[in-house]
Amino acid sequence: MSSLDAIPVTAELATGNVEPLLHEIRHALKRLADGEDGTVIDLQRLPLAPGEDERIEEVLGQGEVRAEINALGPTLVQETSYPGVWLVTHRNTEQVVVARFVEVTHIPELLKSQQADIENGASRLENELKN
Amino acid sequence: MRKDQFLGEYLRMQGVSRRGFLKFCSATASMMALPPSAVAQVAEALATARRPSVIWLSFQECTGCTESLTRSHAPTVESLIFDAISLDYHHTLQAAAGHGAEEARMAAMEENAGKYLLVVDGSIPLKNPAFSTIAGISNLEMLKETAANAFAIIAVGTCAAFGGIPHADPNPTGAVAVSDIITDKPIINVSGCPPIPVVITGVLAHFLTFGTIPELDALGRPVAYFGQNIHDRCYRRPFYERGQFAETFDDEGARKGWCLYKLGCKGPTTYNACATLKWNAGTSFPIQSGHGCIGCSEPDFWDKGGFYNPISAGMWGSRDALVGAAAAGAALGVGSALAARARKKKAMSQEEA
Amino acid sequence: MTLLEFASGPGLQWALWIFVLGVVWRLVGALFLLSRKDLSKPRQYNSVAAGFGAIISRSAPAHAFEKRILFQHVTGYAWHFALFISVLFFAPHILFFESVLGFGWPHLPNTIIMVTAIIATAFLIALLVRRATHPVQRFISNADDYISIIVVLIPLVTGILAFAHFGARYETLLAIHLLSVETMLIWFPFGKLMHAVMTMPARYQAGTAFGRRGVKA
Amino acid sequence: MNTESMSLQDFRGLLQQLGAGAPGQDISDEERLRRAKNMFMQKLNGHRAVDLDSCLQCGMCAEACHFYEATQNEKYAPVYKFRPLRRFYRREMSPLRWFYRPFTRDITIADLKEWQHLVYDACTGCGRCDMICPMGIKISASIRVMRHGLAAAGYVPPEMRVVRNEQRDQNTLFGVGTEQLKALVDKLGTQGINIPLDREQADVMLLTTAVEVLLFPDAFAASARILNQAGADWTIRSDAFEAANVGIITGDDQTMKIAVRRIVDKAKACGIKTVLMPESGHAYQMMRWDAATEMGGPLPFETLSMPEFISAEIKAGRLNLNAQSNGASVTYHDPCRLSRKGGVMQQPRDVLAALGLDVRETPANQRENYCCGGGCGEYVLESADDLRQKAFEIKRREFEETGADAVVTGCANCRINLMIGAENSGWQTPVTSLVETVAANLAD
Repeated sequence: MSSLDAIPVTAELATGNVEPLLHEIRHALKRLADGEDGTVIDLQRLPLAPGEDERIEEVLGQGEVRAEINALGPTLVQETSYPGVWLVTHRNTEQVVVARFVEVTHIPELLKSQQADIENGASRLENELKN
Repeated sequence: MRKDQFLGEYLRMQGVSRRGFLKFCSATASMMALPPSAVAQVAEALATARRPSVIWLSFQECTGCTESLTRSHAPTVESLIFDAISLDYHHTLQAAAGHGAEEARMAAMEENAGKYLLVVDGSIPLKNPAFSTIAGISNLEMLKETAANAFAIIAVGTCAAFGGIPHADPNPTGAVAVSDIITDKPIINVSGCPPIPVVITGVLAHFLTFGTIPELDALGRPVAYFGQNIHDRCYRRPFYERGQFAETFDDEGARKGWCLYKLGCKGPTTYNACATLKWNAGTSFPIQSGHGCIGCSEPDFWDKGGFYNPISAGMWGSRDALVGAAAAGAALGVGSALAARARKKKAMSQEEA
Repeated sequence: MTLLEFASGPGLQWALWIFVLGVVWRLVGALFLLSRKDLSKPRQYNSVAAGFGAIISRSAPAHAFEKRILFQHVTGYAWHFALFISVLFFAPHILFFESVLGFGWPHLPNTIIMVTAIIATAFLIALLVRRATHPVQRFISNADDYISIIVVLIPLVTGILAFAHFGARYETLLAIHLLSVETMLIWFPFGKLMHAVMTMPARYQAGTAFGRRGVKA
Repeated sequence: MNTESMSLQDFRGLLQQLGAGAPGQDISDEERLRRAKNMFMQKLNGHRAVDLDSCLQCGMCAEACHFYEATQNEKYAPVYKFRPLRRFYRREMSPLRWFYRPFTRDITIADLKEWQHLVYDACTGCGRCDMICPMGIKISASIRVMRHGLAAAGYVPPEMRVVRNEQRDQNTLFGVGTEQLKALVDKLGTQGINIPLDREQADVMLLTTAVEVLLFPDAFAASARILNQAGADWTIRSDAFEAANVGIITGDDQTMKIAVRRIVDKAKACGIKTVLMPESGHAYQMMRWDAATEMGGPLPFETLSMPEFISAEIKAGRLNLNAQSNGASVTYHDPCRLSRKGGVMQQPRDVLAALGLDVRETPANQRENYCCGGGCGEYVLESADDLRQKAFEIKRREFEETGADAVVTGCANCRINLMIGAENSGWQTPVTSLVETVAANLAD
């Protein structure tokens, strides 16, 4: 054990931001259920203490869908145990988190195939078949 | 990327899908501290953005700012931002050297007159132009010359923004900030020693996206990043409220991660985004790793009474001066009383006469 | 130089110099006017005990007066008590005193300080209102009385605002708070805030004067 | 025993005539102001400076003043009564005078005129305010300096002026001098009370006052009888018997010193060991506490008040008393200058208890006792009649609380004032003196 490890640093911290965030999600989900628009919350804009990130994930839990997008690095799109609440984590090619959102929506925009890509794909397929 | 090419077009040619582009825009919006709802707007703007020319001048500096930037998370989304600009001059990063480098700068200035961005790191010595020169040109001369036709200037790092460490007492070189010399151009101060890399790229992204300069605070810093002080966004703030402070760096409070106010943390008077954006790819920031904020994004942070002196400690002068004041007070008190007693004596003798 | 730098540097120094110089000047100047020695034969008494006894005994009114001055007595104490708690046991204040005196002492949680500061402010405002409305107090009051209350009230209010980060940036609020304290320090020797220093000699001399006559001051 | 004397009615008549005989004063306003300021300067010292510099202006002193309580007039707040002195101090004597001067109004002739009412009519110098002040300020001492200043400026009220001039110039008070005392001594002699008048050497010298000679000869007789029974080696001097001192009352040092010196010199000449003060509060204060300082050195004799003397004699077993067993109750009114300003509070109570009386305390007593309402010569002032009567109501209320059969006091001034108040308001409870009460119970 190195001398640094010998220093026990405990993190008994709470910014008090987790609760309000969860309530914000609750309100957003209620609105979505009532047929209103979805909401996106940027988690990097919130000061969170070490461990609070994990706490949010813990509370939200894991749902049925878990998808990975591979574009400019991996992006994990994960439905939480509350349908309609999604956790979107963008990483770069170095696996470093570059952005993290809670999306309250039917399906995160990014999961849908994009019109430009579809067009591009269609032409590529056409070319493929021509040859 | 050609300079007349749109960014969206360029990215598509690089094999980046629309989905990838949207991800890039999300991250960029987040980086620019814009609300997630602005992603569509950012995407639209970025798709049709043109590649700006950037000239980066380094004066009295330690290259820490450049290091901070280049070692951040390359190759990353930010690196795309750099791909998206034309860095025409940066004497640490460019391949060209000597006359060739200077010629590149002159060429870029001429070609993009009135449109290029000037990025400066380091302060400018005024005492003697020979203290810092590049290719025999003094920093002052080069700054004036290059700023003349710039669209805007980004002063990167506290040295360029406020004079920084070279400016610290007794300031042997007579170092000043960019804003002390250039007064007729918009200057964006991205202070910090070094600044958070995301903030540098965020400002570039803003310029790229909107072609304008972001909203600035009284010290010329982008409000999006410097609008709130560290203390207000610090995860250790609850300890401050509860009055739980680390008294030394190795006591129980320090181990428990209590507030570092007493150990000289300058969080309450320091405006920066460290507490939210954090450093080293979002790993941590000074307070989280157990050291108080030193206030590096503030003017004259080096001369504010010591990194380990609490903010509320006053510079009250020497004990001797106070003792001197007390002695002077006593002398004046005795003097005034003696004068009053002399008058009293006179009054008494008058009455007897 | 920023406002905060001025407030915590030269502003503070000058204020402290003026404070110390003025307080000593006024105290020494008054005491050194000297008085005739009382040549009467005293009753059996210990002058030091009588003097210090009065310093303590005058902290509470004599029985016959209690009811008539209850409000002033209670509010006066509550206000001073709350003020001293807020001034002496707020962690940043202790750090300030430590930087001046070289030693510190334990602090109270900020939430408690917030409560005492608000109590102190409320009582001081109540006392200010009383001064402006009570027939006797309004009649005998002069500018000094109001200035002295105001210069103490402002540091309290700015302190609370600085603590709550309300109204302006923290360093601005802190600077204003410091400047208001400095204003108070500068006013101190000139106005009746001086009572904080004069209480001891005044009560002491009353104690000895009554003591030699065999009367409890 | 009831020695024939002037009636209270007649004495009041005499008081009403007093002012009319006041001599005119021809002093210019400038001169008055100069004299007042000059006197303030002489009287201001370290004690007053500390007092004046520590005032909080809290106004609590008003709550201790019987005149404020009786009238609720804020002008009667004790702190206000020395306001001109404070202004003068701030402008002329304060360590920070250079700072205060521009902000502090100079005193004017109008101020002096206004304060004549405040410090003579509306203050008896009882010092009750001194006891309430949270700073321990001797408010009454500063008001006394005000009286000095006004006296120097010629603003002593006419009645007092007449009496002062009489004492200063004729060595009589209310016309009572050597002859009048001798006449009384003779008369008492015929009643079997032996009074060793004008002895050249004695241990004890008894003093009396013009008021006793005129109005309360029984009190004088009582003192003589007590001394005789105690077997004291005593005398009373017809050339130095007057204990009252109008100088200290009005704030006139010249008169004060003349009157004190007469007694001190005579006591020294006669080898007196103890000067025994009659029932007069201010006289006791003068001789016991002020005389040594004013005369510039310790006095070769001790000064005792009657309660102190009697209490000591009882303890020593030299007085033979008939202790009453009928359960009669009395309340003792503490004269301010004997109690909070003199330290004589326990002795009179001990004496009354030794007489077997049920001693009841007024709600405010001893050092916190309410003033009779007319002390420090204030009872001679016609201009203060209304004020005094209002203040008497406080005393009456206090006395009635006790339900006592009689009021006993140790000061003729208090006694007169309480009697006048009682007479005006038809209050029936008798007001008597301590020495008379003791003498009435002497076992012959």
